[in-house]
This record gives sequence, structure tokens and C-alpha cells, in this order.
Amino acid sequence: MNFSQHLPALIVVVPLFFAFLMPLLARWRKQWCVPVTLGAIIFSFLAALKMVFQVMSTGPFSYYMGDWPPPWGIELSIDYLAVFAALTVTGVGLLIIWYGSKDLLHELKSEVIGWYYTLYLLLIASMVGIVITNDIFNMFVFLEICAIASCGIISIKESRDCIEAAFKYLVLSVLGSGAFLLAAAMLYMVTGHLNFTFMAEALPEAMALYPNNLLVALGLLIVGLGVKAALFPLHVWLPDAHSSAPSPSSAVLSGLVIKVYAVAMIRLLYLVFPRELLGLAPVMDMILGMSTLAIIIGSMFAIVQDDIKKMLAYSSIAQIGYVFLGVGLMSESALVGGILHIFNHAMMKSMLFLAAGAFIYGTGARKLSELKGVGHTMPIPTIAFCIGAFAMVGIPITSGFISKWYLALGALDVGRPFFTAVILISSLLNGIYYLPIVVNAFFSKTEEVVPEPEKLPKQMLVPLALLSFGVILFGVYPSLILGIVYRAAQLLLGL
Amino acid sequence: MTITEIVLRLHANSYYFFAIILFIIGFHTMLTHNNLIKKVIGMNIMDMAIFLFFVAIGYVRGGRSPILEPGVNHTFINPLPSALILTGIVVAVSVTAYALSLIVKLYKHYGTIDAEEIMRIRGGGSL
Amino acid sequence: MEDVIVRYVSRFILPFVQLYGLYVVLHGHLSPGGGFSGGAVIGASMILYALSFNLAAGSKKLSHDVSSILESSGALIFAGMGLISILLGANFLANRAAGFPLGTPGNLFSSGSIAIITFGVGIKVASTMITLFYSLIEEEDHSHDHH
Amino acid sequence: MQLLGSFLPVWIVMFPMVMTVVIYYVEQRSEKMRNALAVATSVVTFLSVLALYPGVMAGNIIEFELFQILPNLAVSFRVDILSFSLALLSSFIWMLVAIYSIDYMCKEHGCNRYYPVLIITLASCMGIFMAGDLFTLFVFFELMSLISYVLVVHEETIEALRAGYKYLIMTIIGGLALFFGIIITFELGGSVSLSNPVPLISEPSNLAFFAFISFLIGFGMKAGMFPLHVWLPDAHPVAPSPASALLSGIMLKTGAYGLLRVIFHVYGIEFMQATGWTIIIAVVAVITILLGSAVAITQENLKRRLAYSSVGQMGYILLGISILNERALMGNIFHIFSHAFMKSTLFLAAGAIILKTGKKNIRDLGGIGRQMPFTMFAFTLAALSMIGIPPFNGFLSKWTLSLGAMDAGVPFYVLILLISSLLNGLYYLPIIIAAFFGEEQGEGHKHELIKINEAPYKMLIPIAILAVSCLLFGLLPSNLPFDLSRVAAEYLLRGGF
Repeated sequence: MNFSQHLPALIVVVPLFFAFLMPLLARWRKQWCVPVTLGAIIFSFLAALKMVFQVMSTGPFSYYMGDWPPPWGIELSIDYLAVFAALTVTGVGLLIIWYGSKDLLHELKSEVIGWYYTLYLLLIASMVGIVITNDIFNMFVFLEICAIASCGIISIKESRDCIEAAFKYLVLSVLGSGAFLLAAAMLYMVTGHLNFTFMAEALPEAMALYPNNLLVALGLLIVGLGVKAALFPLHVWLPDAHSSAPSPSSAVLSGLVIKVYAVAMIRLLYLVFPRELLGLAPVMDMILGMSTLAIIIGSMFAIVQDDIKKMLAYSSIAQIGYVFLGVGLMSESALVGGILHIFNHAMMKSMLFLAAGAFIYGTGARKLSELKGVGHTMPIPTIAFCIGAFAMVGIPITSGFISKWYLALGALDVGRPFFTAVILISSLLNGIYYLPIVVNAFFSKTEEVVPEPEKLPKQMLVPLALLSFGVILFGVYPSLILGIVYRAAQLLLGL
Repeated sequence: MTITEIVLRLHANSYYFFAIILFIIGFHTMLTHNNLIKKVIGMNIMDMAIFLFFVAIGYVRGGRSPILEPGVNHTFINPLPSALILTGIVVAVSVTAYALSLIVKLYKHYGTIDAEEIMRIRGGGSL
Repeated sequence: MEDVIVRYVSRFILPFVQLYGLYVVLHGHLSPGGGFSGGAVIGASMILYALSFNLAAGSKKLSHDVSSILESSGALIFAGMGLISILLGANFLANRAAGFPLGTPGNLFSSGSIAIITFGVGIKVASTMITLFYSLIEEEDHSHDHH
Repeated sequence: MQLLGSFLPVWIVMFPMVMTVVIYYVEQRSEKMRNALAVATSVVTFLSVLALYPGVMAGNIIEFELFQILPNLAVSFRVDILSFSLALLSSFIWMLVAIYSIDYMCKEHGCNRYYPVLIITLASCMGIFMAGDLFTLFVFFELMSLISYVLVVHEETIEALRAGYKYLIMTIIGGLALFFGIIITFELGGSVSLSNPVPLISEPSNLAFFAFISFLIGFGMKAGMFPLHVWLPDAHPVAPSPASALLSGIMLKTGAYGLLRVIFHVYGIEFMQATGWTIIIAVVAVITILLGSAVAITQENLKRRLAYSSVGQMGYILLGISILNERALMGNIFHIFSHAFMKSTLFLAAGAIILKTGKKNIRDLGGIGRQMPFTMFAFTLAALSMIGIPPFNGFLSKWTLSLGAMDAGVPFYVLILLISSLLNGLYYLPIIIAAFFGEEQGEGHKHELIKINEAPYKMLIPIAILAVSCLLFGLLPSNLPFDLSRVAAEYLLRGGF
């Protein structure tokens, strides 16, 4: 029996298994909830890490669920993109829930905390499932689990804002899933396959017969995944949902969940649809247009926000624009930048949300104006926030710089310096809304006596410190992750 | 293309045609109705349209349900879409249940299930 | 709800409904239906009971707590069977390759792990429906207390 | 020894960085130790730079690649004569400012923030001058710009915060422009290294022009170039005086340094002569000179006037860059030296006045020369040098610049220099005259015996050294800065290799 060969299944199943175990644990062994959750995610993380090494040394491989080979069974495809995204999801997800193990005690009623871990594990499992599956229907199922779990971790905090935001999110998510399923049906109709690889083989022939059908399917997929990934005109649900949720939920939603849909979209666009189809309609240009608008308008909305979490949420809209910019430019560097930004933004944005959560935990303040002088009373979260802000602006030696570098280079590679300018302008806008917070935190004197903030437990500080360390590490030494991103991009572009 | 041709084509693709109409009805209900329960109903209609569409793909004219009996040979319909849609239905049920429970909570907080009313209360509230 | 007719009729049909649900679940690997359909039938029967008598009576038969425990265990059976396949040296959820006895097709005891998985799904679906019902109903009660 | 030599630049950059952390920990215990360490760090840095002298004068170029961040994108160091000159100048002035700070800052709050920041800006400044490629230069440039924000807002008054905000936004704009320029260079040249044997961009194209403009914006912003100078007159006066001295005296020059590197290494001199893009620099330089000098006259706040004067003086340097011949270039580099000495003297003297009397406005300064004769004497020397009166170094640099302009056949530039000198006279001389011969402001003091009330000697000595240097480097026909400028100018015109 060789465990390591089953890691593709186990990486999904172990969190899933413990997710179902969690209600039982919460009933009888409450103190076990946190260690078991952490253990399950650590297992997934290590599995992802192991698979990264495996893939880097021996190349992509597949796993057949139930020993049924495709096209009959569900195939998990462990390629560069999949392990990269799985590593991001499990790694950042681990730090977030570690932080959450203390923060949630503060934000949630004690009887629902066990359920929170259930939902969180389901979410992690479904996200990993989305990125590694090679089957469109399986992907749909994971998308739905992911949608419900992410609504769940918002509505679990039973304030009326959360409930309303969760409902809005749920309705739009279902709309997105519906569009996705319809697209899947259309693709199945013309190809007779659900497996991406077989579908991709059959599609060129099908395209000659039913080009319109495929275009509709492509449009539905972009809309469906775009709604979930909050691509610009479809982002309406995001600011409420991400800002009202408990801080660990915001971090995971903004940092990971929306990226996973982007990964799914990348896989479908590059690996399934024939490249000639993109010639029939200016799909990539539309994506570029949407992402440009997302980048600019998201940042502009962020500038006028007063609530720190709402500001971060709008910033996510802009940042997901970067990822799609990388997708739309269709050059190697840009794609590397886009994929890398998935990872970098996952770290930066979760860190920012967790830091914001720490401010709220310590002082109860959510308004930007109330955060004056917080740098002196809560140094570690403020420094983390500061590093995150610099990374968002794209100051060198932070990881944000590296992804911007690649995106900008990619835009120049295809001879479209306009998009380089877009990236730069948005960096400036990022500076306009992030830096004043940092400045206020450190340099402004407040007249009124600030009550001593609540002391943060180690479980909250260590993940923040680790994330900030990661942001710097991957800014100074990006080759740690670049190797796999490069290979992912090359695989996607068929180089 | 003459009218007859269009009608004939629609007839040939009637499953898809009606699925799309149903989809649009559901979509319309979901987006335009203020009543949250009606939104959920619209959501379900939309889902059902997709399910019907999916199942229709797998239908083979004259086919029977794919239950193997020794010694009997029939044309079977394609069982895969039906099996998939079973999963889809489960998902739809759970989403509906979840949406309804959210509506219950919303009603508790706002005393109404009218989206516009809720927006009004929110706007006028302390937010 | 205090309707004699409903009570009598439901008391009369409930055993048959439940038996039928059980039948569908247990023959999931042989005939149309299976865990989901059968589980739904069983769940519906419990809901019918709670509706026609009252919530307290329903809770007495199968409380909210028990049904949520069953819910978890149903899912655990499913995932556990998959893991057992791995322990037996085959891929996740593998059936024949993992060495489960397949028996003769058409017999009740056949098709290896599928029967067990279907059973798990049946438990899961039935208890989920009941739990959902309780959750919604109890929430409503809760809100009435507030008003 | 060879290895040690090539490691020296890294040491020069890393040592202050490490010391910053050390100072941060030490200062929790002892303030004396903190001050001593800060001074010691700057002295050691200065001496380490000085140790490069023999190698550099022998024409060696020290190159050292620390590590690669991305393919073809490394953090590397490279010391040639130009780097050396500016690093020497900066570390020298930094050292004096660190000594000056001890007494100046003792009454200020937040010293525990000031000293680490002072030292880490030193490190980043050294990093800029010793950068071996544009990326490293960019990293240290951003580091310095962002960290000196802390110096700008040190007082934490509303005014300082407002100025700081302007500074921050301008810094980010500048940084992004640089990023744009660097990435285009990378795209066109495949590398951003400064040690490429041929210029990185050889074909004129739209992209190349965009890159040029971006570099101009990025570095020009730092150098106080019109119309990007808007942050400067706000930011420099609100900082503590030693910090103003550094901001005006040294940090402005990083912009000029960057432009020199871009023109000579990224584009190359032939390219620049062929395309004539330097005319853009010339135009803004002329506007900057006139505007800076003219607006300075209207300023009431002493430090603000000095800041505007810096704008005007940076115009000279930009003008020198745009002319592209040996004597202009030499004048330009020499003016970097001169201005650093002059402006630091002026700001430090102004700081001494503010510390002792609290007077910030020029009209309050009547009779100050009798109270603080030594300080005002130093101020006078530097101001005269600013105006360009022989035999001060300001004269020498203007003279060389004018010769360069004549060589290039543009006497118009000489005219501009003259006009600006006149304007300089208009705003510096009244201060001096009022200080020595004017009546003291305020009532009831007129006939009191004026007490001599000088600043502590730890402040006076740096001022004295700087003021004397102004005179010395103008008086002696052959001195270190002048020689360095000459060699550096020749070196750059050779192609920088």
C-alpha cells in the first residue's frame, strides 16, 4: 500500500471526512475541534507540497477515482496549475484558520463554532477539488459546495448585514452555477464527454459543426465563473459579502475563493476551448476590457470607503482584475504574472483582512478614522498591514512587485503598453487608499485617550507574522514559486 | 429561412427551446421579483430548466430506461445525464433549503421578505 | 395541527412509506432509485409524522440532535468506504479493485461497496431532510418568541 | 584582497542596515549609546567609502552580483568613479549631520525613530549610488524615498502630515514612472544592468521615448524638476533641520544621479545626441531655475526659501546634464558637490538659529548675526557661494557650467545662469544684511546688550567644516571634488565603461 500515490484523492477527502466528523466532535469533544481542523488542513498542505515536488520532478499525472479510467470515471488531473493552486489554497487556508481559532471565539456564538470548522473544511476541500478535477461535472459539484460553504461562513455570524450579504451572494452564486451547468450541458451535447481532456480533443471537430453553440457555452462559462470570481460588472455581491463576514471568512473569501474560480476559468479557457474559437469572437479582448475596468473602478471605489474591510473588499475587485488581465493578454509573461498574482494576492489580501480583523479584535474600530495611532498600541498587525499595503502598491522586495513586473512585461511583450499603464495607474490608486491608513496608524496624534486595546493571542499574531514573512520572502526570492508558475503557463499556452 | 423552416427547426429542437424559455422565465422571476421567496422559486425554475435541458440531451428517441435485464436487448437512453442531474437536484435542494433558512433569518431581522423594503430599512437604519 | 383525519391517515400510511423508503435504499444498487430517493422518502415520512402530530412528538421519535448525528455519520460512511478502498490498496472509492466481493449481479448482497455507500447516502439524505425541517421550524418558533 | 574589494560595496550598504537594527535595540536601553552608534556607523561608512579610493582612481570598476531575483534581474553593485564621488560626498555629509543631530535632536521627541531612520536612509542612499543595475537602483530609490517620509513627518504636525502626504503621493508616482521606464528598458534591452558594454536601448522608438519620459518623471520628481517640484518646498522645511539638510543636500541628487545613469548607460550619448531628447531636460531645467529662484524671493519662511533655492539649484544640475559635453558635465557634477556643501551649511545654520531662537521667519532674523555671529558667518559664506561670487565653489561650478554651455554654442544658458545668480543675490543678501546690520525685532530689546548665544559646539563644528569646504573647494585650483568631477565627466563621455 502506497499512500503517496493516493494523495490527489486524499487531499480532498481528508478535509471532507473531518468536515463531517466535526459536528460530532463539537458535540462531545469540543476541545478537539481546532487541532483536528488544523491537522486535516496541515495534511492537505503537506500533500500539496509533496505533489508539487512530485510534479516538478516527474511531470503531471492523473488519478482515477474508483479506478475508473476516463472517459467513464472522474479524473483528477495533477498538473502544474493544479498543484500550484492547491498549495496556495491549503497553505494560506491553514494560516487563516489558525488565526481564526482565536478570532472566532470573539466573533461568533460559541455553539456555532463547531459548524464553522465544518464549513471551513468543506470550503477547503471543495476549493482543492475545483482546482484539481479534470471533469466538468465534478467541477460543478465542487463549485456548488464551495458556493454554499462560502455563503455559510458569512451567514454564520447572524448579524443582519451578514444574512443579507449571504443571501445576495447565494442568489448570484446560484445564477453563476446555473450558467456553468448550462454550459457544461452544451459542451456535453456537442462532444459527448465530461472529461476536459476528451472534451478538448472533440471540440475542434464540434466547432466546425456548431460554432454558435460553443460560443454560447463559452459566454455562459465566462459569466458563470465571472460572477463567482467577481469580475468587474458582476462583482456587486462582493463588497457586502466580504466586508460583513467574520474576519477569517473575509480573508479566505477574498484571498482564496475568488481565485479558485479564476483558476477554473484559466483551465477551461486555455486547455479545453480550441484556440481558434477565440478568433470567432473577441473573447480575450472582452476579458481585458472587463479586467481593466475592474482594476480602475475597483480601486476608485476603494478610495471612497470609510470602513476598512469594505475598502479591502473593493480592493479585491481590482486585484482579481490583475489576474484576469494576465489571462487575457495571452503572453507567457502575462500569464505567469496572472497566475503568480493568484498566489501573491492570496497572501497579501488574507494578511490585510487578518490585520484588519486584529484591529477590530483589539479596538473594536472598523472605521478608518478610528484607527489613528494604532501602530503604537498594536505594532505587529500594523506592520503586517503596512507590508501588505506596500505589496499592494507594488513596492519592490514585496511579492506584489514581482507579479506586477510580470504583468507589465507581458503587456509590453504583446505590444500593448496601454495595459502596463493601467497597472501603474492602479498601483498609484492603491497607494492613495492604502498608505494614508499606514500613515495614520503611525504618525497621527490623537487628542482623546485611547483605551488600551485587547492583547492579541499568539495564535493570531503568528499567522500574521508568517504571512508578512511570506510576502517579503516571495518578493526577494520569487524563484521559489516561479518554477512551477512558469511550467503552468507553458503547459497552458502549449509551449 | 421561411417560417415553416423555423417552425420545423424549433420542433426538432423543442426540448432545448422550451428549456431555454423556462430558463428565461426563471431568470426573470429571480431578478425582477422583490419577494425573496419568489426569487428562490425563480432560482428553482431556472435550475429545473437546466436539468430538463441536460436530461433531454441524454434522451434517445424510443429508448427505455437503462436497466439491464438478462436476455433482453433494447435501445436505452443515455443514463449519464440523468445520473448527473440527480446530483444537480440534490445540490438545488440544498441551496433552496439554505436560501429559505436565510430568508427566515432575514424575516426575523427585518420583519419583511420584500427586498426593496429591506433595502429601505437598511438605508434608513443606523448603517 | 390537530386534525383527526390527517393523523389517522398518516398513522396508517407511515409504516408503508418508511418500508418503501427502506426498500428503495437497500435495493439502490439493483433498481432505479437508491440512497437519495429512498432517503428522501424516509425523511419525508418523518416530516409527515412531525407535521401531522406535532413537533414535540416528532422530536420524541427522532430528535434534532440525533438526526444531525446521523447526518454526519451518513457522510462519514461514504467517505470512510472510499478511504477503506485506499487502505485495501486501490484507488479512492474503488470497488472491485479494492477486493470487495461483488457477488452475483441481481442479488441483494452484491456489488461490493456500492450497497454500503448507498446505505450511507440514504441515512445522510433522510437525516438531512429531517434536520433541515427542524432547523426551519425551530427557527420560526424562535422568531415568534421574539415578536 | 580582490574579493574583499569587490565585497566592499555590499559592506557599505549592508553595514548601516544592520546597524539600524542594532541601534533600534540599543536605543531601548541607552540614548547615549544610540547617538554614539549612529555617529560611529556614519563614520565607518564614510571610511569604508574612502577605502575604495585607490581602486577607483586607478580606473577599476568594482562589480558584485549579490543574488538574482528573476532571470536577468539581480541585486548587484557596481562602483565606478561617479558612484564613488557621490557616495563619498553623501557619506561625508551624513557623518557631519549625524554629529550635528546629537545636540539638535535632544530637544525633539521621537529620537528613537529618528536615528534608525537616519542610518537606514544612509544605507539606501549608498545603495542608490552603488547600484549595479537599474533594478537595484530602483529598489534603493524607493526604500530611501519611502523611509525619508518618516523624516519629513517627524514633527507630526498637521502641516507636516499634509506635506508628507503630498510627498508620499509624488514618491509613488515617481516610483511607478521609474517602474515603467525600467520595464520598458528590460523589454527592449533584455537586461537592466549598468555594466552592459553597449547602451541598453539603441533604436529610437515610441516605447523608448515613453521610457525616457518615465525616467525623467521618476528621477525628475526626486530632483525637484518643474513641474514635479511641488512636494519639495512643503516637505523640506517641515522636516527637522538636519534632515532638511540631507533631503536638500543629498537626496535630491539621487534624482540627478539616476538621470545621468539613464542617459549614459541606458541610451548612450550618441543616441541622445541623435534624437535630441535632452532638449526636454533643458527646457524644464531653464524653467526650474527661473521658477525656483523667483519664487524663493517671495518666501517668508527661511527654510522654505532655502527649499525653493534648492529647486533653482537643481535646475543648474539638470541643465548641465542636458548639455552633454565634457565641461558642462564636469560643472554639473561639481555643482552636485558644491550644492551639497552649500545647502547643507545653510540648512544646518538655519537649524541652529531655530534651535536657539525659535525664529523661522526671515523678518524676525534682524540682528541675529550679532547674537550668533559664528553661525551667521557660516551662513554668509554659503549664501555668497550660492550667489556665485568668486572664489567660492558655487562660482567655480557655475563657471564650468557656463564654459560648457559656450562650448555647446548656447550662450542663452549662460544668460539664464546669470539671471538666476542675480535672483539668488536678491533673496540671500537681504537675509545677511538684516542679520548683521539690521535692527532686532521686537520691542524693548533694542538697547539691551546682545548676548552671544551660539549653538553647542557639536553643531557648530559640522557647520564650520561645511562652510570652510565651500570656500576651500572654490579657492584651490585642484581639489578632490573638482578632480573627481573631471575624471567622472571624462569617464561618462567615454561611454561609462
